[in-house]
Amino acid sequence: MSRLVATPDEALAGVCDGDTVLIGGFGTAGQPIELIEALIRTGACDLTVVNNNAGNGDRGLAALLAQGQVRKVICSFPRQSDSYVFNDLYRTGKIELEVVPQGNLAERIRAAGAGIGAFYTPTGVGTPLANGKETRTIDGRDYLLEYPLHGDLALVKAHRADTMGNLVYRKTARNFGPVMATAAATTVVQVDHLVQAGGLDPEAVVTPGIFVDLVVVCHPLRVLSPEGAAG
Amino acid sequence: MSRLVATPDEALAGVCDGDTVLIGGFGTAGQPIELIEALIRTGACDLTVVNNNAGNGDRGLAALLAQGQVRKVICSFPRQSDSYVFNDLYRTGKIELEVVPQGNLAERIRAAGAGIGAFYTPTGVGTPLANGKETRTIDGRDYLLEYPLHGDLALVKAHRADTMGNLVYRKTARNFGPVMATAAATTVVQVDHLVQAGGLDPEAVVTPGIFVDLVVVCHPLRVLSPEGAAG
Amino acid sequence: MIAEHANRGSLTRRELAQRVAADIPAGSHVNLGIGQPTTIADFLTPESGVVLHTENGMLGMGPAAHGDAVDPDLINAGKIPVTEVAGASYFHHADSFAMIRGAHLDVCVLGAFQVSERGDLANWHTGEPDAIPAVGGAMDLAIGAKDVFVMMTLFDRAGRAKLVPHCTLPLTGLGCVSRVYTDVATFQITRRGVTATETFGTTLSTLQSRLDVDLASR
Amino acid sequence: MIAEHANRGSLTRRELAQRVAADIPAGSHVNLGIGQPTTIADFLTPESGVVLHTENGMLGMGPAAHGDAVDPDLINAGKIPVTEVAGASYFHHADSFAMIRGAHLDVCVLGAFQVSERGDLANWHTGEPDAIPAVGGAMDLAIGAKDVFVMMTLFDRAGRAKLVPHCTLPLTGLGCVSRVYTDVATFQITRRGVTATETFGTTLSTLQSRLDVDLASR
Repeated sequence: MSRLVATPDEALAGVCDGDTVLIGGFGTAGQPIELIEALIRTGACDLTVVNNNAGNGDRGLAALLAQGQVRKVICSFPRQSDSYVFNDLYRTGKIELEVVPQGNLAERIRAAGAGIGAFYTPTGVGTPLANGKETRTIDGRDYLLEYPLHGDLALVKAHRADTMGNLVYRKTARNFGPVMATAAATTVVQVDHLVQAGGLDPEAVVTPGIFVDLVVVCHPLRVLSPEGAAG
Repeated sequence: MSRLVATPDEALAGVCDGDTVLIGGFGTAGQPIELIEALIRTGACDLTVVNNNAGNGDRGLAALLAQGQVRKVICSFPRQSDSYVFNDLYRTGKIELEVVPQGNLAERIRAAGAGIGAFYTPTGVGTPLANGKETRTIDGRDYLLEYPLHGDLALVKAHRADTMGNLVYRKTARNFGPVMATAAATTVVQVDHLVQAGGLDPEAVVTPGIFVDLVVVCHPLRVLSPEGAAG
Repeated sequence: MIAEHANRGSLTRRELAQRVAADIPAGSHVNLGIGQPTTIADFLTPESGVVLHTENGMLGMGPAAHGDAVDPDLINAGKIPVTEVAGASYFHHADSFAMIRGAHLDVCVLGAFQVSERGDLANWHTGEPDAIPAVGGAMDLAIGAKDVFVMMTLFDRAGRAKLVPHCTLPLTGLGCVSRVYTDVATFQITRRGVTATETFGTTLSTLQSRLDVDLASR
Repeated sequence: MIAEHANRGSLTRRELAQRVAADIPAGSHVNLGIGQPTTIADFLTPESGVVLHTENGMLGMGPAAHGDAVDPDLINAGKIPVTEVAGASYFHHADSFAMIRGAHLDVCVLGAFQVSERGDLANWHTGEPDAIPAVGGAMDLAIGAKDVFVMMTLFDRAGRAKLVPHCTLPLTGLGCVSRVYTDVATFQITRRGVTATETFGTTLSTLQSRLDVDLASR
């Protein structure tokens, strides 16, 4: 059952040291800034963070890294023009990095939410990222075996929720949110707006409420400008 | 590129003997009746049909089976109160049957569309449907290896298309349509209504036009009553 | 800890449905199997906040539709016309079964031919050699839901118990059933074995005498 | 069959983008990689019906957004604000990469550090031991699209050819590149080898003399 909570801090009260935290967003689009800031305030440490990137500038995910709360980042594209916080931590050996091709990352998270034990993907075959991975030839094509990526906690930003926890997103801020919401023991969602049950078109719901544990409304007061960084 | 054609017969002109045809629908909801009737008129035979069921009553899929055009049915639930056409063919050895648990069926079709070589599923472990399948223990749980299920042709019914081939469905008539549309070399869609590009909410598109080859408008003149059969 | 209700008859079908409904947690997401389990919905109040899932692609399923409310595009897994409640959502089959397989449903209630003392379930195949096999979503539901409840008569028409040491019929899933609700008793299945928690119209000792399964006393 | 345009200079960046654009089939679904390939969009007319995909979850991407049109929720894979065209659609990352991996994109255009004569691609890692590895969607795009075009300068700043017998840099994908568009020549890669189809500001024989790859004549 989805439950509405009043503040990001209340939503993050259950986080534990050592948790694996799936954090939505592609760069800053869809990044749940207020939830990440609440995660910083919990002081939880030794975290493994799964995100497409490894932080931009000084806020949000970058601030979490700067606090030394993260042991390991699993992402597809850490290196960006404004990923200096991560870069310094990595170069000084203060953070572990697992680089995963973006599609394998998304599919591993989906597999976790979908109860799939493992899957064979063609992405990465013959590359350094295949090192140590099991391979298999199926119908004449080579594949790598990839395993699901579960979270203890998922932090997701959506546009609107209804009181059942159903979610819709906004444009390309959707990105990893829907799969991450399915793949964690506890899914916390920050939304711009909350509506009554029946206030979302049932045909247009992207994340059904069954995947959502806690919802907190964070009005979109602060707009982050996207950075011109690759990723 | 999605192309609009005038009639179901034009849409089905490319079908070949021996094709594997993915046919949407759950019982009669979402069953592309007009496309199936056009498939019957092509006279194509030796077909393998993938559908959740194996026909209801005398129309649509049941009529295709009755014509002797189908060599094999791959489905989850052939036996229904009104599946007498299939039942007779099966009992007299005139048709092959591969029964697949419904979730494995849907996931095998998705895998075909998603370029996944194979996947491990917990569904069916320890049952007669696991016979001959590779098993693997992952993190202490047993899984079966399942392979993708590709179609030469997919026949799908949607509610609305735009001129780009983007689709939305209606209620539970959505069912297998979206995954089947991704999994065939050629996807043919019959819709109730066609709108201009921009006439569908980009946030609510269920099947992006990239998956749709041919669209034909079949006005919903004939309403089939659903049968009270299990499945 | 057992509640013996010996001074009454066994449960009627409606009473059994009501009995199961009483154990569905408020606010849970639930799939009610085709046939008898569907009737449990009649005893779930809107206040309970239980959300019904149907594997053909919907959460927030409402009661059966009648008359003008019948829409051939809105059916349940038994292909019966149904309605939608406020807060419903639709999704495709792969997403629906990802939801099932990924253990997001709190409870699934299924009928059964046999349940073993280890929680193995047989509910899809009568075992007759000429039967047309048809599994539907049973195997996915059996291994997917967090809790799988079985709802059945405890004895078949020939008087044979359907709660058995080992299933003799083709299996649907291994070790997946956690509770068995029957007309004459309710059972819990854990790693320690089978416990009867209630009887209806019989006593524990009479029940034990009719079963080959050893009922753990705890 | 080669068109030698020796009596002109090599292609400018804009001319190269225009050259690639000319080979994008009308009505195709195309992903333009981060950086240089993005500029190809400037040479695709609306009449061509080409639909642009961005791997962060959109089909029907329009040109870059400026001024009031900038929306931080609407960006491309390079995290540049963009616009949407009529008939656009949004989808999540797993669906977006299912679309890529499942070979639904007609063409993907990528930059490269090296391409081998077998079509192997190296475009994600400079090979420097202290570089922070960052792959993004490059490996998925490389093996997923029906046709992978590479767009690059043929020689690096040190004058070394980037079309090579074997890649020496870390690979992105094996045997995936079908065409290579460069400032001085266009190449096709098939199982029979590499063919130059055009030269710009040079001749085939001069070109061959600067490459270790044997250019098949056909």
